[in-house]
Amino acid sequence: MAIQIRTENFSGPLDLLLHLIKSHEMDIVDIRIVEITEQYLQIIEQMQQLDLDIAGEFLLMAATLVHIKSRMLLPVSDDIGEEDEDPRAELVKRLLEYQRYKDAAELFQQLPQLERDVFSTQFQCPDAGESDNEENEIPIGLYQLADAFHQLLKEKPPEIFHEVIRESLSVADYIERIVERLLQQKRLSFREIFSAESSRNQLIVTFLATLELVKMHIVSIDQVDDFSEIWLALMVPADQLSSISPEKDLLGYG
Amino acid sequence: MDNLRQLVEAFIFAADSPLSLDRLSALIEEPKAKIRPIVEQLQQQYLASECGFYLAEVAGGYQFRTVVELAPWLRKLRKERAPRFSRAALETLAIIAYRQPATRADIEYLRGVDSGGVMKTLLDKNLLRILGKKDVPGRPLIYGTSRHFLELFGLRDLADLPTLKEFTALDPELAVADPLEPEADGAL
Amino acid sequence: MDNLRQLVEAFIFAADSPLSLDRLSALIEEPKAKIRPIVEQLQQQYLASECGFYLAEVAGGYQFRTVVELAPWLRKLRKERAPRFSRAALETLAIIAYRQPATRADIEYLRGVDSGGVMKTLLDKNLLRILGKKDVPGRPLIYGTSRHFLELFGLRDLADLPTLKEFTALDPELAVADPLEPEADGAL
Repeated sequence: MAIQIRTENFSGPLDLLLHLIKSHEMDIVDIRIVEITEQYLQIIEQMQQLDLDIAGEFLLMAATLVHIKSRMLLPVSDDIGEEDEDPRAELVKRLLEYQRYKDAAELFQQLPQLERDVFSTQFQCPDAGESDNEENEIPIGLYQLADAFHQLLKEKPPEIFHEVIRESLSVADYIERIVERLLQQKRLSFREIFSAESSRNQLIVTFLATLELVKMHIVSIDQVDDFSEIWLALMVPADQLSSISPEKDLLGYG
Repeated sequence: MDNLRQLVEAFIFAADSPLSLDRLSALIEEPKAKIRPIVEQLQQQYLASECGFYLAEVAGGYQFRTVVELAPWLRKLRKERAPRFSRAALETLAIIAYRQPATRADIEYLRGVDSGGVMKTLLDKNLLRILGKKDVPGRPLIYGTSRHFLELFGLRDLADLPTLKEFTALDPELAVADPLEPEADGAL
Repeated sequence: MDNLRQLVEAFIFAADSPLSLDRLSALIEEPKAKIRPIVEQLQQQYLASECGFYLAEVAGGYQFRTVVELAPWLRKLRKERAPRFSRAALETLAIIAYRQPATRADIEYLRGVDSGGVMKTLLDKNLLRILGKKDVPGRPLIYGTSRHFLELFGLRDLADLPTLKEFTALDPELAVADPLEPEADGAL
């Protein structure tokens, strides 16, 4: 049979198996295991020839089929007991149940979906009170909690290696950058002045620039409690900044 | 009394998700017994008036929603097409909806494929939620569907899920697992 | 004609901003002359019926809005909402939940921003509690989650929190696909 079968058309090996059973007009509860195994293996082989990335799951099912086939070919021994189970039983059970959820998925697809088939009002009631940054609010659940923590850890990957690239990093440039940010934000936490993707050298230069700014009485440093966040703020009105802007050479960092 | 009706209508209209009777009762400061008949009356009224929307009962609450028949027209309002679910996502959702609480292993046994990625997408879309951990060795996480799932598919509660075809009497245990009463009416 | 009324009603209801006659006419594919009287009729109708909302003419278009007199009531909707968190609150809560006992500095280290305000809110909401002081110079306060936190998230105890390992296992990019294990206890 020259059916074009592609794995991506099937959501998994059970799906493919169901398709084969149906297309060979078999009864799920009475699968002709020899025939179906042959068909299944052929398709798997086709996929390999096409150099498709066959998921291990499809191969696992192939192994299961071959195993069932071999058990069915063995003569039934009398020793094992009267109620010898049909080797296909477990697979049949899985197939039947899978079929059920496949049907359910189809039903879900047909249910009227919000924002696809039915719509609710998008009206943001102004009478309902001011929405304090409501758009940022998220429903909470265990997943959201764990996800929040996970995201934070992902954003703070442990420092691994940094390729050392010699850059001419000028302290004066960094002083300007910090002052510019302080002009926009008024107050910066000590951590904020270091950007996350900074190299080691950049961190050092940023730190030196901060020290310079404090020494020049351009920036003040505050800390509420021991070990709490350190805050930087401008001590000089914006219009006076240009006059005290440091001469680059005078800093002597090169 | 007429004012109460007006208030119920306004609350349901202004809320950003379905309002339950409990919630309505707390907001309006009147007993549920007084509010329930008003809500029911409103439902009748909107149906009878052939209005463009009706008072739907979803996710344990009430919400105005447009009538289904107008869907092809109303889709023109939204620039982005409504996200469609992949077959893998719908299968996974179906398994969890009917079997909850379910572990990832339950789902993967039934589907025969790794389902972590699909589950994560469904969790991100707030259609699933983590219910806790199962009391078996390894204490795997157990999952269920969320309130948002009910809202999205317009279901009153989990008992409102479409009935699944009965299993052949192959396995009596499985037949017992069949949940779900048939839907009372096709109003949704 | 009645269908047209229904369609106009549904469009105005489902739109995310006021719909002008031009827009309505384009969406419904009918001339404005035909739509204007319907809109006017709807306006009359909603006013006469003393509904909780009315068809307002705003910003060059039409929109359903709640009746102005009910505003004091409707404000309660925002105040008494189901708990929803800002990203900052959720992050802070997550760090404390997983890292407890945690100091404010621990939290601010991970979040990179001042977190005093958020922590105060969480303390006020009774989701955090102060466990004591840390035995280091400065003796900073140490925080943990409260009983109410467990209730809110439906946890029996802190061991019920999903571990990060379980969590990353869902993400196919981060984890090698788990082998399929049929469930031991035969949940089928």
